[in-house]
Amino acid sequence: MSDTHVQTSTSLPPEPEKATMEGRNKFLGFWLFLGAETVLFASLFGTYLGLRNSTNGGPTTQELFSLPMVFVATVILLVSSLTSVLAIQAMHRNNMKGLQFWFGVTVLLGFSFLGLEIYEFVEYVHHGHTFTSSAFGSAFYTLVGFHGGHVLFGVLWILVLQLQGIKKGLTVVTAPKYYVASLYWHFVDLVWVFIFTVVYLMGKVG
Amino acid sequence: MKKGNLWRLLFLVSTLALVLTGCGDPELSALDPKGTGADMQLDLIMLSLYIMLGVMAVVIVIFTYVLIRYRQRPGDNHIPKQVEGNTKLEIIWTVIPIILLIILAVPTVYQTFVLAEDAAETTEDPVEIKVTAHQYWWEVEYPEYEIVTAQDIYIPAGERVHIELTSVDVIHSFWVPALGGKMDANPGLVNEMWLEAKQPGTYKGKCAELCGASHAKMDFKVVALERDQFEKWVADMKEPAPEPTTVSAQEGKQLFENNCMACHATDAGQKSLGPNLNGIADRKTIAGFMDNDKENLEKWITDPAARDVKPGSSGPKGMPAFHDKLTEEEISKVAEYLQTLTIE
Amino acid sequence: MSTHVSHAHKKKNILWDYLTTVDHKKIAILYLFAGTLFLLIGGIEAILMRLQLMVPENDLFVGTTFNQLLTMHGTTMIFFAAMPLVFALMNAAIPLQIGARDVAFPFLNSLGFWLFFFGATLTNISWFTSGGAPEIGWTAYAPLALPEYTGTGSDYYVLGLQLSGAGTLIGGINFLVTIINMRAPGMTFMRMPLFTWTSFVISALILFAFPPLTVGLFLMMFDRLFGANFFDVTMGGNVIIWEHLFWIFGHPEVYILILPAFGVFSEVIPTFSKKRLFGYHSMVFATTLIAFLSFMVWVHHMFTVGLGPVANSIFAVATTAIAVPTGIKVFNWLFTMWGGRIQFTTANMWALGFIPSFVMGGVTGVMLALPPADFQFHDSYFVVAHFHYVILGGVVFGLFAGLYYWWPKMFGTLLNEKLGKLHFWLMFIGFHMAFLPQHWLGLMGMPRRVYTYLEGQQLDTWNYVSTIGALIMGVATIVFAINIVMTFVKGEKAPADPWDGRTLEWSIPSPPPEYNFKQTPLVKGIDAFWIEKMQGNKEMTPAEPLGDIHMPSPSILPFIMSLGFFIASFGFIYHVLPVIIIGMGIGLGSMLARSLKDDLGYHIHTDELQEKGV
Amino acid sequence: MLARLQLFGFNELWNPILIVITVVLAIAYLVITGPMRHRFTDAGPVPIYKKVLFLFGLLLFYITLGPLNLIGHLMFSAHMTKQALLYLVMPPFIFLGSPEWFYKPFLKVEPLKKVVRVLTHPFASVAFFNVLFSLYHLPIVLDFIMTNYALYNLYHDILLISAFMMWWPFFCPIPELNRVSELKKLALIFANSVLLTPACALIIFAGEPMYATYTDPVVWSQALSLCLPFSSTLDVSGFGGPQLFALFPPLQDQQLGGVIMKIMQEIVNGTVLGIIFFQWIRSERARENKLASDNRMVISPATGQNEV
Ligand code: HEA
Ligand code: HEA
Ligand code: HEC
Ligand code: CUA
Ligand SMILES: [Cu+2]
Repeated sequence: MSDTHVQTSTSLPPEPEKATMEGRNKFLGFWLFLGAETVLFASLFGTYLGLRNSTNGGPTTQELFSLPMVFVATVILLVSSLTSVLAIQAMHRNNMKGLQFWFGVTVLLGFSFLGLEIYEFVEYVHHGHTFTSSAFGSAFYTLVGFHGGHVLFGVLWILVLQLQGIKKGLTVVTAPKYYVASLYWHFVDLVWVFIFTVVYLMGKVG
Repeated sequence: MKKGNLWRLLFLVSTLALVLTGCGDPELSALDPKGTGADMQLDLIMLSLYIMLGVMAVVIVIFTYVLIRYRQRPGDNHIPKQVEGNTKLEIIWTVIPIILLIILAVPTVYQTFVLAEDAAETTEDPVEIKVTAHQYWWEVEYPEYEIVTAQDIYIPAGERVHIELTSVDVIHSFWVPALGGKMDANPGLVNEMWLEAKQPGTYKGKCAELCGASHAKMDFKVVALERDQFEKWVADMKEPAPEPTTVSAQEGKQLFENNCMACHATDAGQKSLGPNLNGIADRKTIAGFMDNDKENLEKWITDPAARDVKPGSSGPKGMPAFHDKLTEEEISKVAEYLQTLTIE
Repeated sequence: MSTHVSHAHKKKNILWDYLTTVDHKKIAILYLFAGTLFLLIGGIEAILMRLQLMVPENDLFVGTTFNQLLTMHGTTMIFFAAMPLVFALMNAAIPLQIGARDVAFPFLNSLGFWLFFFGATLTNISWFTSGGAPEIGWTAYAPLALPEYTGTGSDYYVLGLQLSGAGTLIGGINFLVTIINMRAPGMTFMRMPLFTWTSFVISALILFAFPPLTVGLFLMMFDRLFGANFFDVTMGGNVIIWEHLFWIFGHPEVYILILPAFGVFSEVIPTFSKKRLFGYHSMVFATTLIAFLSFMVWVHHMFTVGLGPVANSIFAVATTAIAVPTGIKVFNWLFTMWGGRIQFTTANMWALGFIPSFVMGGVTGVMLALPPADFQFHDSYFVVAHFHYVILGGVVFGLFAGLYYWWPKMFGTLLNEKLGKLHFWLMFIGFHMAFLPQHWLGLMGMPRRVYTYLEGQQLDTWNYVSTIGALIMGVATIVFAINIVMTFVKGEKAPADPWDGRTLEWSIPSPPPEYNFKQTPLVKGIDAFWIEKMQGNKEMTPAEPLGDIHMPSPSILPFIMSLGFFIASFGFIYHVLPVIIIGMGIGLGSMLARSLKDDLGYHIHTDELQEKGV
Repeated sequence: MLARLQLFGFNELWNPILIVITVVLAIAYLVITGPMRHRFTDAGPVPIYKKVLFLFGLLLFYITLGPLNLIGHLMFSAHMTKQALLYLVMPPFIFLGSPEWFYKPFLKVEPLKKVVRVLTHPFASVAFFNVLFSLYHLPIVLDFIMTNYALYNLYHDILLISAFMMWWPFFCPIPELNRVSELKKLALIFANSVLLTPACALIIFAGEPMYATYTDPVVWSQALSLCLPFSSTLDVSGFGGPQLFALFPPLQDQQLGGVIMKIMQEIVNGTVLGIIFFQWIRSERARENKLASDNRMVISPATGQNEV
């Protein structure tokens, strides 16, 4: 188990995130965790689909949703996915500056997404569509809110890693963390694509 | 080895004991079916039971043999041959269970569909009954006859009746073991089923889904009558109850109107918050489970949620206790009045 | 940064040691003791219930009180007794069986335990609150579990399960990664001991089955605490959603419990028959097949909900299909013994007692799976009889078999065999006596979850017999407790390989050193240690030269983190914002601390290893 | 109902053009695996059982796209049967039935190989198929697609291709391209089953008929006329509505459809699970034997360890 020694040298292996046993474990463990998250969101989607027409006399999906705004949010998130890819590519080039920069952009985009979402929710509340107004309301805010919570956690997490990076630099210990955080971010974006399709697009059409 | 024998002994003894004690209460037991549904269900249960006993027998025989034959004997220290497996054997014990399961599957699927049929499949113009479950009582409505009653469900024998089940609060489950298996009463949803008693009689029903403190006492009855008797019952139900004759009963009526009418209707067609009390004097039981006598009526009115009555039943939608609102005497009068509410 | 963080090996007090440990062997002991504690609590609840049901119209525990007992009995037994005991065995055995020095995530392992422990404690604390314990059955069906009908007990149920569920999920991921990544050289998947295999499969089941429960609990929590309307019919909610979510979790859950027990039997029976497992490959395949099918059958708990004949039929057929792989296993065990030399040790007695008992419960399961028949069985004592047969005759017997089998490895002492056999026989007799009559009770019209039954329904005799059986099981448990105490007081020291074992764990000392294997072993086939022994070797062939061993440092953070969430739960239950903030602050704060501070661990050096001379 | 199918002509029901296509494909296969085999490098003989598998796959291809396609527009359950057979059953047969050497020349072409590699990325392809499939069964999507000729064909072609992509990692005919470990394959099968469950569950447990295509006469006849082979001139507008052909009431038909999908998928996945598993055992055995002969780690016969 000698490969678990901490390396501090500047020459990183080509895939630093998988260089140590810990790194590989973290990598696999995180994938499995995402598997569990997938089932979690699947259950939430199922619940939402079961309840989306139970508006209890409140506004329906067609009346509520404004696609342009959601579309902007979608673009923001997709771009942030791209920037996190750029960050990891920078990491693979052992370019700490690039890594920090692109993660910085990712975080900014994440925050603006959250801003939009909050704005959107406030709008809905004005239309009488609240968490407690109907089963549809509960299901909607739970599903979209869960995703929002994930975005929030994601940006905070990346932020913490960035701060840590300033002190610790890029090592075989920190590399897996960056990698895993970017995986998480992709996952969160992917979930949004589904929300966009299932909740908003379908809500608008049918 | 000892274990195997012991197990068999236990099994034998208990089977024997079961035979000796009979199959339970004939008004209640699923082992003594009195309805076409329960008949079918018992047939399937018995078929599966025989198959399962066969499976058990095979396992026990091999088990016992192995334990006797291959137990370690003193001084024996040989190392047995390390066998990896045996494809032929493994195929056998894969295929035989599959065959057994197919044998089971055919009648199962068939019966599942029969039990889900509309009552109209075999009975022309079946009696329609709407059963609504409440914590902890059953409301019964006959829309075509405009009758509302509770606890006792009257049906014509020898015909399928159509039952619609729902609930106004939590989930309950409607079970009349002797007539046929159960169906849930879900709030916000309506379930349909049919029930058919082969012969007239009274059959005990139970609530089978945990629904709160007095789930255990949410009993009801299904009373099957010959068709003409049933029609007479319908007619009688619609007759207004006779005026009470004794003075105390008349006072009781007054008290009832002042205290109870908010929740209890007494004319056949009317729904009320609590059970409709038309014909309460002829009910098989009070509140579903107590013998129908004056003493129990008083006990009920005094405190329905008492420990030995229906704990937890005095909730927001339940019946309040009257021991602090009415005197014992008054309660007695009310009970007397209630006993005049017959339908004959 | 120095790689020479020197040996953090100072003697500390035992309590602190266990609070901070990340060693899987110690975590196993923690799980074992916590699980046993809750087993006792659940058992006492069971016995109280049986006392109430001993005679008709008894009034010992009436109405709500009885409902609390049955809810807490079911919940405690399934989530807080059986699950942790399974995890205890997994922690104790898996790393040793695959030749690993540790699990993949020692820190998370400890976190998993503490989350479970605080969750279980939380739920049990409800007994002492004014709202009382939950009274909604372990299935917590809505709307009975909504605030309209039940008090804070239901909140304790929801939050307690949420916490311990998170712990279980973490544990599952840990074992998956451990088994995939940490196997010794030569330990291919097709050479893994069956206990490891079944644990691997159930870890995957945990991964897929717990999230639906998590979601269900969240929905329930939102309905209860924040006025959401998922299950509120008047606001458009739907009560069936909870049932689906619960059983999509609940059915795999029962296999999560039984498969490790199957694994234990697949270790114990070959060891004490002196024969390799018959049909190893079909055993593994049957395990995966059971797991695969377990996700497609949840509706068999909902046959009476009114989903229609099409859905009912199909789920019925899918359910009965599980009998096939299970049958394969049963016959493989029988044929493992065939031609062997069967030793009647206590561990093996449990395994032998299991076979007829479990098959009995299994076949009644198949009977339940037929919808028309289930219309009679459902929610009657027949179901209670079924699942106690599979759970006690399968899971509990498996846990005891595993415990008597691995106890010497875990503690370095041997449990007394005489008392062990007494424990077994009392349990076996009491168990059949308690639950066999319940089959008749169900068919004779006794619904489950009733606090009493009326006289004159011919239910009296069998209820009485059943209660006597439960009491005998209680006596059995006392015998077991005496055995444990006696063993701790003056236990017989156990050799490294007391049973002439076949797998790697028996090749190292009892109890193993903290690093398990001085040198990682080289595995040459199924039953690796047996192969070596047959070749005349006393030890495993090492796969690496002697070298420094890296160990993770202990940490108090998992404890504190879980404590934080535990505190926050009270805030949620009683709507006290500051408490929520403090609790979540502690929890998230320690998460942050963990993220910021890298654990470098410490090294055990070659000279030290040689000194110990193991 | 079967009698009512006579309302359709031979042309509509049996789709002769498709017969021709199928027969041509079958002949091509037989020729390639038979007389033309030697044009391929390393082309070993193809055992009979493989040929049978392939031809059976082709038969499924015809049945599903021919008669079942038509009936599938009349009844939802038939539609689901068609989909299950076409996407879940047929591709494995085609893969199992085609010899390894058949693919090699194509994959020598570097760009093609790249495309295949990307398209058949194991997790992505499984996810892609299931998402596409689930989306299709959302009522609005289905009703929309069923009444739009071009879209209908496009979507189905993509689905079919994605089904092949999804199955590729499991049955990859070429060892060098087989980059998925058996354990991962097992995981993939699990994921596959889980991913399709929500769609099936929503269909099975829906309380009312969801698809206008199978309930609304106007949409129904519109959809029906689109699915007829393009050689057909039959006018279906006079047929009335779906009730004409229905064997079951719409709700049961819909439930049955969901159930058929689920059960077929379970059977297929269960079988594939078995196939993978036994492949795994075989490959481990082979490796073990190789190791044993390489390292001379011969296991003593006295222990009987490796008795087979
Ligand atoms: C460890 C736990 C465990 C296990 C292993 C099982 C195993 C099985 N269970 Fe059980 N079950 C529970 C725990 C378990 N169950 C619990 C806790 C509940 C109640 C939950 C609640 O409501 O509170 C329950 C309820 C339950 C129900 C719902 C009843 C109802 O509420 O109406 C059903 C219905 O299908 C069912 C079926 C089965 C089947 C078919 C198996 C099969 O896996 C059994 C397979 C085994 C065999 C069949 C024996 C060996 C096989 C052979 C020897 C081969 C030959 C056999 C044949 C051909 C038959 N179970
Ligand atoms: C792992 C699971 C498990 C286990 C082991 C058990 C064990 C037992 N169970 Fe239970 N049971 C369930 C899981 C389990 N149960 C579930 C899930 C339910 C459904 C709940 C619901 O409906 O929601 C249920 C329901 C249930 C009921 C039905 C309640 C009802 O529907 O009304 C009954 C009734 O007889 C019962 C009895 C018993 C008995 C007698 C035991 C015996 O085996 C217990 C044996 C006793 C002990 C093991 C400990 C004894 C301890 C002592 C004597 C004290 C000694 C003290 C010291 C040494 C300090 N259980
Ligand atoms: C607030 C409503 C309410 C009031 C007031 C009320 N009841 Fe009730 N009553 C109920 C409910 C609800 C039940 C059903 C309880 C149960 O069985 O769980 C019931 C049940 C009964 C029953 C048993 C019915 C049966 O079918 O077996 C009797 C008898 C009865 N009430 C009599 C009375 C009398 C007499 C009074 C007045 C003195 C009274 N009730 C006042 C609500 C009320
Ligand atoms: Cu109503 Cu139980
Ligand atoms: Cu189950």
